[in-house]
Amino acid sequence: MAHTTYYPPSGIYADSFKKDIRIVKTRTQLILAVSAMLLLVAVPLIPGLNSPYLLRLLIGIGITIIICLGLNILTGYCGQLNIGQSAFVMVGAFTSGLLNHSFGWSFWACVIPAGMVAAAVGVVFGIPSVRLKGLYLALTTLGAQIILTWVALFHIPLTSAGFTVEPVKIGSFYFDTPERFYYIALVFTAVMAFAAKNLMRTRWGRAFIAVRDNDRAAEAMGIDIFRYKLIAFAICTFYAGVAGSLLVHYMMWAQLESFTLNDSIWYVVMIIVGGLGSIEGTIFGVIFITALKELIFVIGPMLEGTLAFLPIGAGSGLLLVIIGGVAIFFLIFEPRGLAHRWNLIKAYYRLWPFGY
Amino acid sequence: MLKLSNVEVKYAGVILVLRGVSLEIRGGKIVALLGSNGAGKTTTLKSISGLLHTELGEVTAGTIEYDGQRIDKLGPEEVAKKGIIQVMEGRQVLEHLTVEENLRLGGYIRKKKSLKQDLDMVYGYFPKLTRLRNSTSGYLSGGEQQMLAMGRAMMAHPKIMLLDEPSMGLAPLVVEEIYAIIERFNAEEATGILVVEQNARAALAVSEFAYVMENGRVVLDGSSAKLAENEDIKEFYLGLSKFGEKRSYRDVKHYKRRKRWL
Amino acid sequence: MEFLGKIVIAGLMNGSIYGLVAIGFVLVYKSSSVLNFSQGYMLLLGAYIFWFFKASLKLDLLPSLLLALPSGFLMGIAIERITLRPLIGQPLISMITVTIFLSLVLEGLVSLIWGTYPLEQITVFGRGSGTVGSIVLTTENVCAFGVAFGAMVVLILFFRYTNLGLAMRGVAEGHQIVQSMGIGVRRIFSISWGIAGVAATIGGILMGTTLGFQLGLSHIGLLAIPAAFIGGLESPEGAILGGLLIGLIESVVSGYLGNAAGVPATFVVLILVMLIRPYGFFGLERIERV
Amino acid sequence: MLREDTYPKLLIRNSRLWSDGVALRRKDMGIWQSYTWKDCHEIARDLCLGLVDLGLKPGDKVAVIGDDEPEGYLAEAAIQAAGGIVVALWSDSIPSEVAYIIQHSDSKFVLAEDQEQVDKILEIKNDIPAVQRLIYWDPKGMRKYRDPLLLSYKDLRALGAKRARAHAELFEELVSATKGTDIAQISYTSGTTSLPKGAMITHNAIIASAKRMQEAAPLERGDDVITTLASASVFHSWFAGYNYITGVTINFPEEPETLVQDYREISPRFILITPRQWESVSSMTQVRVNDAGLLKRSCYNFFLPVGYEMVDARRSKADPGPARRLLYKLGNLLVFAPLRDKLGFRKTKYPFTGSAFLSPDFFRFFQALGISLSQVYGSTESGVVSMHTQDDIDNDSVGKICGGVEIKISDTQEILVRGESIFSGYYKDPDKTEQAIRDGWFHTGDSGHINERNHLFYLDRIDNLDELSDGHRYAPAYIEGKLKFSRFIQDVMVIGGKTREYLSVIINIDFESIGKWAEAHQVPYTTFVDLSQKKAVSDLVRQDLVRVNKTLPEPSRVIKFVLLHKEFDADEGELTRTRKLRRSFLQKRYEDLIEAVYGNKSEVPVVTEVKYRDGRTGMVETSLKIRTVYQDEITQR
Repeated sequence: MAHTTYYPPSGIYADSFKKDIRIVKTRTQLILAVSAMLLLVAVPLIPGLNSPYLLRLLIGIGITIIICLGLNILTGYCGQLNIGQSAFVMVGAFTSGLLNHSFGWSFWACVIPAGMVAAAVGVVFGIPSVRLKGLYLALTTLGAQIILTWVALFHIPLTSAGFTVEPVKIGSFYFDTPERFYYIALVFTAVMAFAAKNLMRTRWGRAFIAVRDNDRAAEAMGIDIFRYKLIAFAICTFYAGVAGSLLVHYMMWAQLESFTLNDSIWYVVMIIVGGLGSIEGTIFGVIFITALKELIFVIGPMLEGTLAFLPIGAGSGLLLVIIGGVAIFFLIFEPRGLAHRWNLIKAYYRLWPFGY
Repeated sequence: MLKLSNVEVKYAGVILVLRGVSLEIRGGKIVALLGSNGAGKTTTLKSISGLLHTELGEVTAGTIEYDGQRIDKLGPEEVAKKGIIQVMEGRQVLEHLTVEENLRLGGYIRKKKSLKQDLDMVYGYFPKLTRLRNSTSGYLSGGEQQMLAMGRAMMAHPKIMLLDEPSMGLAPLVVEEIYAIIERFNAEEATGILVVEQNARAALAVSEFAYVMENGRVVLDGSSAKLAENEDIKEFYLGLSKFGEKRSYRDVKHYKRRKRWL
Repeated sequence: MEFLGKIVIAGLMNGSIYGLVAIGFVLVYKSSSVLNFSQGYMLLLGAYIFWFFKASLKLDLLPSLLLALPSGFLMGIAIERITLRPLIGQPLISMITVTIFLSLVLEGLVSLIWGTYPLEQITVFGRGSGTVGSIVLTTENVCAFGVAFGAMVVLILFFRYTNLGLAMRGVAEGHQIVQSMGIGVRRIFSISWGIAGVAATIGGILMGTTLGFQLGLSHIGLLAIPAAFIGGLESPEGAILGGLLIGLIESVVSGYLGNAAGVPATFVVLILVMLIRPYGFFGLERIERV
Repeated sequence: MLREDTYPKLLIRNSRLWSDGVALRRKDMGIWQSYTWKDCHEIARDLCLGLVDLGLKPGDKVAVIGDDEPEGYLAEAAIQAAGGIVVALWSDSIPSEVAYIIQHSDSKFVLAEDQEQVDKILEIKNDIPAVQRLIYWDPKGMRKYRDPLLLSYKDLRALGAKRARAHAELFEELVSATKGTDIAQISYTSGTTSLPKGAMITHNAIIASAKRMQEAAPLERGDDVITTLASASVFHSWFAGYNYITGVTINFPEEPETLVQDYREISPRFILITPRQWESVSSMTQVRVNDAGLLKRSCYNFFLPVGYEMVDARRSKADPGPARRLLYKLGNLLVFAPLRDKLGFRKTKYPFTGSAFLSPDFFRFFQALGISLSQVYGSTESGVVSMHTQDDIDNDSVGKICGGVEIKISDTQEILVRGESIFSGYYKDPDKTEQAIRDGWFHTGDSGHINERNHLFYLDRIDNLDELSDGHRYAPAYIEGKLKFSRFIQDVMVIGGKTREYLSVIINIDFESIGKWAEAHQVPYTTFVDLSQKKAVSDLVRQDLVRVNKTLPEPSRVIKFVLLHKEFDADEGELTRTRKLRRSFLQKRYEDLIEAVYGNKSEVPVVTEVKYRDGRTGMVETSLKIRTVYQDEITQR
């Protein structure tokens, strides 16, 4: 939904199809991309930026971006709603944690299986609803959220109380401090984002968009809607699983509290605010909402302090009202999210001095 | 009397669809609006009936007056209450409701007590519908659905009825039947009718005055008789070549042939 | 055996309330095909508003009810007016997503005004209790069941036989068609949301009497979804049956497997039903002519 | 000095030197497909031997009709390789014109682009008995054509390839047999007065002109250029010089209609388009800037005058001062550079206009934007005569006289040209040749003069120069050029002459710009005829007339004007194929209108025959309003 026509500067032409669909088309784009990457890599080294608080925030943003990328592929590109994403993050987290805790597998051995298991569980929940037209996937994913939390709480010994997990290590080098783990998070986020961007150039990507825009027409064209909705949902849950594994190995502790229904709703808020169907949008959305949340964490207690008559717990109430309000504002006034606003700015610059 | 002057319509504030359309429907007259796909015919109808607002469309310039009052800013419900009912393109019927329920909804804005007479009036015009009274309208044939859609509009005793391509997708015999009923309804109820059609022959036959639209602008207007004789109309809408007989598609060239609206 | 009887009665009690809330859910779905995920939190807010009149303002039962129900109606209309009306014409996914975000805002409002701790317990229908055979029935339960059942009957009659009910079913088919006939789609939307608001408020009050007025009430809203779905999302009668069934399942399962198992079990049932009979017991096979 | 003196010889040299280098590119489905020099050599060889197989002898003529596409471009090389002579035709000519030229030039074969051209040739089949085969390259829509005359491009190449396998060196032998002095092509000039005349042009003449262009606008291998003018114009052959002599890559747009986007994608180093195209670029720019937001508009309106100042300063060699120069730099960064990028001139170093008069206002406008518009002057018969070089642009002149050209101004102010690039006379028309070439000097028929810095100044065609009844002399083209600077006027013809005491004009409104203006100002209109006669529209055009009148000497002011109810159209013979006015024809055709104008009538009924694109005719009758520029002036004169 956030696709835009591309206004290349004059003198840029494609004399082969490969050149035509390249992600980085002009030299300036290449320079911008490389310099952005260098800046990100250098963050822990720059004195001003490498405070533990900021690094922990960036790592959190990185992992959340991976979760939201999966969600955006499903919702933004394939048009299916999933409000149980954090349950699948939990599945990935506990799989990776248990493999590491009980069988001593290193992080590198656990992360892909974690994604796979999450995807498998996802498919189990996906099959019933994906057969139907309409947004019934929302119902089953809500069910998944409730059922999986119940299973983890009562039926798996370790998970209800929480357990320790080894940090990521290469040889003898442990990524246990924020400065070190930052690079793991950065690499994974970049790889997963690039994979998502590339996915849209493949047959699968085009099939997803066809299913989103007009599933009847897609079906008429021979696209097996059931199969592609399921693939999209599997990719979405795979992304969640990998993120879960990363989270657990970063916190070195696996516990149930961080995978609630509210978290799932927040991920949906992030992709709506960021922009459905756009990779850059996902990144904008995650950063915007995380920044807003941090802001409120600062204001909340202050408010509770000053406005004494507020009951206990008003701080969390305020957070919910503001985030929910912002999300609704975006849905109504800026349905295509920050990505669209960003594209408009780019177009304004590119079209200068003309208007169209 | 319904009067559009210089109406300009934009979708989502950007896509300019109507570029200054002016037309009039005097009380009780049948007026035809011709044009190919995408000429802006349906948009013109929706700008009158107010249905534009549900599709992010809005009248950005010019005015639409009905009996002196401006109606281009009103929502579809108020326009309908003023007596302008639109029968939409493609026989839009409420599929899961029965025929009778559809008709009852048609008369929603009328007082309850006249429901019985209105139903009998419609069944009078469309005897076929009496038999299908309780069947689910989703399973009716194309012709029956078109009759139901028009019957439903008649239930509201409109002063002006906007028909959007009534002949679309119907067999020629059914089209004749429908146009006969349109003429009868116009005669008996003195309802002004604006019929939008691609089937120029049928529309010109039934109407007194006609407009031709092309990409958002009225390019030609005149009495239906005069238009039926117009060189370009015959060429591009009636498929008659310059010698009057049918023009076959075989000799249409793939390279562009320039129309001359001089 | 005696234990089973008690569970069945409790199940039916709760089931009737779930059914009532499910009707609200179905009403919204039928008129605008929107899955209203904020139904549970409307129930919560409705219950708290009633509690405010009953406990804070110390009014007794009847005046509190007479104040709470209209405010529930207004709550429904306000929600529709502020969040859903601007989205008319937007894709369906946006409308459904807005109800999800609504649940955040409503929960936030409630905790902002009343805090997050459970409110002080109040009696609604009076103390008393009686026994039927060997099963103890409190007046609270019996009255709750009565009110729920009454509300359900009223809703069914309204929906089936009044002109407004017919208009609502028309709106569900196609907004533009109905608008072209002079029916104010916006008015129909706000009425259906208003009724959903009332149903949620009643459900909230009744649930409050048994479970107490606390944030947990919103989970009851979650149960309305499987109830409505099993009933077929199309007809109010389906919603009631679905509600009763869900009530039974929830109380039986939590009785034998520990009370946390109740809610997940209902969703397991939801998924099973979705597999076998996607349109529920009373749903209509959607006519899809291309 | 080049050893190779014909394009085919250069083709063989290039395919040897840069075999895998990209020679041509054509845009197809959005992607630019490349042709290497080896490909071109192979295609030209197959076509040439195919034609020879069909009976092409040295000196035979082959007519080529179609849009400018690689197939046509290489076919010309193939014909010249076999010693044949290319007769290039305008793709939008009507059948009668095509028949006359093919018959007059005794063409033995015809190479047509697609179904549209093939239909034209088949329609006139009996008038051109000499034509043995009709070869077409775009088979679209022609599956059911069974005419024996027809032969597809593919089959011709197959024929040639078979012949090449049989005799490997035949192509090289044929090419080496050709020499520079042979006639390379016959270009039919679209004579503003009489029937088209076939100017015979040798290889040497073409290469001489091409070399002169490369002196004034040098390019190197690897640069990109794009074809903009039809293949029938002689400029096309000079332009091919870049490809053959220096190896510059020529890009062919997908369709003539998509030229604007395609040339923006290429942003060619060198580009020459006709004055009419420059006029549309300028009016499109003004329209799109006016439609842009307030910030963009005010930036543009603030910096444009600064641009004008810089241009005037450079012309008068005055130093504008450091402040002005800094401001211009800022303007360049903020407005002019992005504007050049949007218009597609980011990499363009040599923007040229030619083949007709373009008023100095346009030069000044584009130079203000940093597009150093310059002029090339020449004609089919004279070759390239004068060109601006980047460092010596004078907006009033038509360029510095090129090396190897001698210019003489006759006593009647006529420009005479002598040099290597002159044509070799008119085909089968000795007396016209006598008139044109006297003792080596070619009489161009244009009037002008030379200044001390060796710049040539062009005034107008000799026979257009006219004077009013009171003897005041005026140049119609100059006035028309100024009027065409307004975005509301697409074409205009000045009326005057010895029997009139004041000038009046017949104006073609620009339907698209005026239509947009009408919509913006709530002026309802239906057709072109209706819009052209609206009072509001005539008031709008009157403002432009008043503006231009201020810059004209008092007696050559325009007093009366008429907005014509139809556009001048080449199909009706009102314009030449290069869109120049055919004044004598127009004078005759609108005689009664002109009489009415000078008869002080305010309105005149007009019945004109209109020819549709497919040859069908229709009658249009309406009444034209005759308006005066200054209400009061007419009464007291």
